[in-house]
Amino acid sequence: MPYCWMGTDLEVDLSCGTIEKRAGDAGLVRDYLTGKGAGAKILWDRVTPEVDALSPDNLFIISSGILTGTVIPGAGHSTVTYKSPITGIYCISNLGGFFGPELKRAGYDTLVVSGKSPTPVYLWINGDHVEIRDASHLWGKDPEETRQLVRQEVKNSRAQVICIGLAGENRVYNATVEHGTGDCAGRGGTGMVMGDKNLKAIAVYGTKDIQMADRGRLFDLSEIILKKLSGNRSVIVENSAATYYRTGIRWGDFCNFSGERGPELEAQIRDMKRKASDYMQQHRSREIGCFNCALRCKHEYRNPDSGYTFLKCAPYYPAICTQVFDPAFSVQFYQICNKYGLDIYAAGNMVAFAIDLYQRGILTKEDTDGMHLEWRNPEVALALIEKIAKREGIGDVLADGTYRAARRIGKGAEERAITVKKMDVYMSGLMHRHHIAFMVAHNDKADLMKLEGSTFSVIMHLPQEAREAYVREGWFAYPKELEKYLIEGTDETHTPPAEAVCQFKAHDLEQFALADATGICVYYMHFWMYPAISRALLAELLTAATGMDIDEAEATRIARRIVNLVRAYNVREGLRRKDDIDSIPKHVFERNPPAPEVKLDRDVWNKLTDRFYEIRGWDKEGIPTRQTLTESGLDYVIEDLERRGIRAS
Amino acid sequence: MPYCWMGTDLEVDLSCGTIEKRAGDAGLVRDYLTGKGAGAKILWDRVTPEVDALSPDNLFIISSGILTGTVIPGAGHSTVTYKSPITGIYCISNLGGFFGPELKRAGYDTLVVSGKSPTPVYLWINGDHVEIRDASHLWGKDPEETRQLVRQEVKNSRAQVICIGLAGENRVYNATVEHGTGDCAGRGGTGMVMGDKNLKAIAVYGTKDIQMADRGRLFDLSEIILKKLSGNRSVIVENSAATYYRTGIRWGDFCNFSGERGPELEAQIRDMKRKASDYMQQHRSREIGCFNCALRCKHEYRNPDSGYTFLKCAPYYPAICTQVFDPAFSVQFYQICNKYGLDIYAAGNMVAFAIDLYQRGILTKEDTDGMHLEWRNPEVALALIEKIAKREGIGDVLADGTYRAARRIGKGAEERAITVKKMDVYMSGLMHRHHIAFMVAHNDKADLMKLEGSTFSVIMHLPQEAREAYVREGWFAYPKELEKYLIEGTDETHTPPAEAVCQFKAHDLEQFALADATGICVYYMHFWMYPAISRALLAELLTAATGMDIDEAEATRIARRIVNLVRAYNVREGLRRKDDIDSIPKHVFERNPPAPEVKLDRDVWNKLTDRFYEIRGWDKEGIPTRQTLTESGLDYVIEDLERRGIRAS
Amino acid sequence: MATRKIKYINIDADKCSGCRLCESICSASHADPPYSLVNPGRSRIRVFRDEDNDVYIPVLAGPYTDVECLGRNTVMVKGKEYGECSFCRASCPSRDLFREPETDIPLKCDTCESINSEPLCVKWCLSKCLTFEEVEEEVEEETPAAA
Amino acid sequence: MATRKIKYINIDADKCSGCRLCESICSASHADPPYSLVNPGRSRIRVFRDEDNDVYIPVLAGPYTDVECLGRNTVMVKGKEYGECSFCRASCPSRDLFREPETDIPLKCDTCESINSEPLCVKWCLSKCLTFEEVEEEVEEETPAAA
Repeated sequence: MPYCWMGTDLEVDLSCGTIEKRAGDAGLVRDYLTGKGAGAKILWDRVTPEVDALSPDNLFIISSGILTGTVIPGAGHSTVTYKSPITGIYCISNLGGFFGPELKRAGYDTLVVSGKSPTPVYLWINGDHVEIRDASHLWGKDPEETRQLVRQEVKNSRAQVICIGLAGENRVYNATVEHGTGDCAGRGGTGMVMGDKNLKAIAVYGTKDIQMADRGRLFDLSEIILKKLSGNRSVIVENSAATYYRTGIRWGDFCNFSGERGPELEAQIRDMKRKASDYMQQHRSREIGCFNCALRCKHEYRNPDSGYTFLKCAPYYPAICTQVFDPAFSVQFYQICNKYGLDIYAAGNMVAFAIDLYQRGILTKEDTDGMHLEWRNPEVALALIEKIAKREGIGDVLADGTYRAARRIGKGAEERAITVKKMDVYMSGLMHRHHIAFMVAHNDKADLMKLEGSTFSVIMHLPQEAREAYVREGWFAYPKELEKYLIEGTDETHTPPAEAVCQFKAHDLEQFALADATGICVYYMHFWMYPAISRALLAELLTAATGMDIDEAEATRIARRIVNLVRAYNVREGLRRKDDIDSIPKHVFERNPPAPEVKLDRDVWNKLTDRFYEIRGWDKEGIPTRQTLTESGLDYVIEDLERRGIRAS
Repeated sequence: MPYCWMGTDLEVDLSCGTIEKRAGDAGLVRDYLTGKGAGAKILWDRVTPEVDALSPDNLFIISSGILTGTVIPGAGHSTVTYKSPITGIYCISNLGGFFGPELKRAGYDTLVVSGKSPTPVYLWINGDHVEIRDASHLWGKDPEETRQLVRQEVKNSRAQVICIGLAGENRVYNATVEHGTGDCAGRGGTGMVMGDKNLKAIAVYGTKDIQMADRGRLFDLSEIILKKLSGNRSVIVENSAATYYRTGIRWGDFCNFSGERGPELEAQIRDMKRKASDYMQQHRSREIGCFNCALRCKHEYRNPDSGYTFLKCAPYYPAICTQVFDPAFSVQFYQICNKYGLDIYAAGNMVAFAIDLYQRGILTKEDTDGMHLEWRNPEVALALIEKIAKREGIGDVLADGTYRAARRIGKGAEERAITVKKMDVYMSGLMHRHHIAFMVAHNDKADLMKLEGSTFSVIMHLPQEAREAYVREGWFAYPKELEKYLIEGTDETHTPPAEAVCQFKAHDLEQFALADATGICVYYMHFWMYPAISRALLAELLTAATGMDIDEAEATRIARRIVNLVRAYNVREGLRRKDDIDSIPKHVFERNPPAPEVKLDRDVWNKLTDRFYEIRGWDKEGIPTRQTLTESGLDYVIEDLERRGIRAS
Repeated sequence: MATRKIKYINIDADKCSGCRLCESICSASHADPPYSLVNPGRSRIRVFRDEDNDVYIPVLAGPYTDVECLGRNTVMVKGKEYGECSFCRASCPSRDLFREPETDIPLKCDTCESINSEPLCVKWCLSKCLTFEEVEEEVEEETPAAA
Repeated sequence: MATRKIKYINIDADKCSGCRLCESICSASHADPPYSLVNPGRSRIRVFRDEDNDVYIPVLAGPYTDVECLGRNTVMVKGKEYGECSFCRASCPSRDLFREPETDIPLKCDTCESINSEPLCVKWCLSKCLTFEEVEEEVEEETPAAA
């Protein structure tokens, strides 16, 4: 039996009110680890194309990474896996904070919630003791209140709590699962799934040991990571979020992805870095870490009226969506989204979408209860969010997410609804960086979040010497064979070579799979500029921690197994090449960008796709080949697909 | 044996290095209580006219009040009694804070320090264990450093410490004994006496019980006091110090008592209340109380450069002395005085005196090491204080106090040296209120500090109804027979009737004697507008606490005994009517004040003096009559005086 | 569900004026006979004062312990340093706090239950630094321990 | 004068990121065999977190006590409220802190003396919230107590 593994899964069926503890399958751990691996496997097995995302048979699967809760810095994450009501396909949402380690200490690697409760309930998992409790009195409470009340009720101030807010209760499509201090399982409709099950909250507490195999080795490896982290290159907080503010805005797809920017906007963008930096220095009250993590990427701000709010590096996002260039507004924006349990990025997009429609006359005052929707108006933005969370007036329409809202509104709104596979997508860089658009198009979750990594967004654009130093100092976390692409750099249009894009993209999918299956934060794996854990080191950590003999090649095999299973899942749901290719808004291809950028060509796009599929071992339609599936040990997938008439070549 | 009384005195002879514990005399406690009473008796017995204030035979007597350390709110004070090197006569300095109660808990009512150590020493009184310790390494340390070092050395962070600063070490005449958090035995040269004995500090700690006689009664009486205090009329802190700022400045004797005020000054004075109020609201970090006191008259300010400073209600004083109208400067002024252990009022006077002389050409750049002395210049003021404390250049001259400095400088400086019985006097109101000048002239310590009380300075000037309400609500702390004077009020020149001035003055001397003999803060006895303890209540407290049967009449007898003993002491030192009368600067009589004030007449002044002496039972020369002394049980005083050829009539 | 009363004496250290009246009244009220003496050394509440750093923390005596801390710690909160024992309620061998002078008998705050009163330190705290609150708390039914 | 070493683990709560790595490394390093497990319940340092009020206080386990506090207290410092046990180091019956899960054996910080190391919570605290200091302290010569 692998170390670090609790060996027990918990299933709660809210329809029947049953609680089942199940011995885990060590063989599956060997093949898929836990976290994303376990979630994908369960979803494949039980949430077939016949199951609608909003049916009681959809599952809400929380699984901690196999390394979660160990002494390894950064190993504290868990994942929520489900069929997304927004995209209708596979979805995963990563959860930081302290929930994952606590779930393991309670004795469980994976929690599966199935069914649907007739009335609001919450779960209280106190080690071996598991209860489904009435939550009628919690309905309508915001996440902070809910956490406080639940902790009081279970008489344990150390219980870890996740819950939904009003948005989740109201089945808002972009509702989140909130954990507090800026941690949530945010994108893809997690909160809607939880709300649809009438599950308000899950509280967990435990005191079980998490065992480690090779003690001394794991300790030494962890100290190596700590040493890397303690260097000044790796403290996120000192690389002020203000920098990202500027970068984020520079790349921002203003005016609901139209990219329009007047001179006034440009002036405000220029001014923004100093403004943000001043604000942060003055108002940041603390830097927060998740379990066992000293990166402190979450920054706490005090809002005199309404308490503490947590931001990561993206306070610029509300500015892009609303053109309100005021850090205090960003904090307010984050706070109101957290309060309702609403995805910040999707909320911003929906606001931008609504204002855009109004400015174009597609929405009128009649639709908005008399509210005049305009850019640069903080009250309008916050009022729209409130309406969305409460499903009031125009908010009820927008609460279905941009894709569905556009179809309810009609009148050409569909043309202005920029989504990727129906999902509201991150409004920064999509139009300006072809390789980023490519990553989004081909992600297994229709999302950019943290996918772009710093290698492409920052390091690739540094001078040659800096790139060489980067590799020399050991920060290059990708496999050795990709080094040469970094050294080569981008061309004069800031575009990396096509082969590099495909190779990195292929790797990133694997790296993400490993991060989410081990529970290690992607900041340690490749997202942050100075990632402390290369794939080789990860393999060592896995071996030392679990006692399973996993070298780099084996880690890659596991990663590919997960990637291919997820792809197969989506293929089984009907996803094909066309869905990837066309997922990017068409004006990305139509746009004439300023020099030195070049226009994106459909041919180039198709060729990139071909090459990427080839590297992944998928056919031209994006279906994993038989060979690929067999090599990944996924013969049961082949069988299932074939039974459904999908023939892998 | 009276309760509340430890029954043991401690004497440390620094010349011989001997430590003696002496059983106290219960009979003396009955007659004089402790505190001021004990101090006056010891001084009478041992510090005769033959003893120079700067001889080793002068004593440094610290005595806690008989009620000090009990449960009675406000009963936490002790007194320092000595012959003043400034005035050459009796002097007492009141010490708040926590020293007095700790001394009693260590087992001692009174500590007498005699002799003079050849090298710097400090005392460590740890209950029964008493040590004279080397203080060479503490020499030159400021009071805060000294307190910290001593507490470290004696390994007791709860030890109460008093000490001198550089000023005391350098035998600056106006040096203080510092206790911390704004508490010091400040006026009259206490620090110089301590410094002259080479005594850097006294630390005390104890765990003995302070016994109380009538338990339930004392508890009930204390709760009555608490109830009075908890009303909003009695919380000093809410009656912002800003009010006093304005009042103090309004009465300020600007330009070294010349009273000159241009229109510019008037404008700044008008502006000052708001400025002070803003500053205090913004920068006050805490309100502090002495032992068992919730009045919180000491306000803590944070100086970003140099830590915490404590101010009471007189932050206006530095403004009067320097014309720098900036609350931040006042804080700095207090801080530098505290740091050097220098009397804030005398320091201000000396600065004003020096600037005045310079402006008149009596001092020149040659005298000041090139420094240009001028009003409205904060740097000049602070630099002068530093020079005084260090006895550098002109500071060495000023360090002798205004009276002696004037005589060293000559050239007419004597005319500009405004002192009362050689003592630097409080620069507020002396010129503007005849009755206040009268009080100063006839105080047993040449000082105004807290003597003026709020009855004369505030209540007397309120509208009739307010005065009546004041009496009705029980705030009138004087004996019943004085009520009618308050009801009558002042005349149109703001002058109370002559009889009232004399009666109140006579009473005030007694009230002070009782406050300082019981250890109750004068804020509770009559100084503060809403004093919680009338003489009648005090008598009840004394009875309930000590078990001695003391009614109001008996309390008054004790008070008179102390007052007469102190007067006799000063008479024995040579003090007569002339010294009282002429103690007030002559331009008080020459000044033509603005209406409605009237010019002070020498005849009026003489008549007031006659009447005051009469009430006190003193002859025209101010010598207590035989009858008075006999009634006070002071026959031994009669004998001594007669032996010295001083005949009481 | 069984319930029990938890008495809270809440401390707003920002309001503490450091006057130690709480120490006086506590020692007096718990004396035998009542109010026969004052002695902070016998008080079940002590004010930690560090005048130089604006630290004023009243601490109520907690349980007795017969060992001292091997490792000590100071705590910095909002830029202000609090000494090693500033927040500690224990009656312990490394200091004479919360132990009767001479006898060394440990003292523990009983919220004035033993003298049938509301907490007097609270009543006498005019700075309103101390406030009192009584909370009805649900407790788990005790399950008898296995023998 | 005799001397003894006092080890201080100083806590700058303003810097605590709440990550609880200190808990992990403490429980791991004190495990038997060393580093065989992680379990904050076995840690001799615990972080008091009150996310809603920005309270993050690491507390080192102090001595064991067998009674609980009758009166509790919350402390307000600089306008921020700290819960009843936020600063308390005691291993006590009213909470499961600083007691081994299941066995209930009290835990006490030994500044890593038992594992012959510098305090690992300090070494692993990258937020520099925890710092280590060793102070040579004079002690009074013990005078034998009178029989």
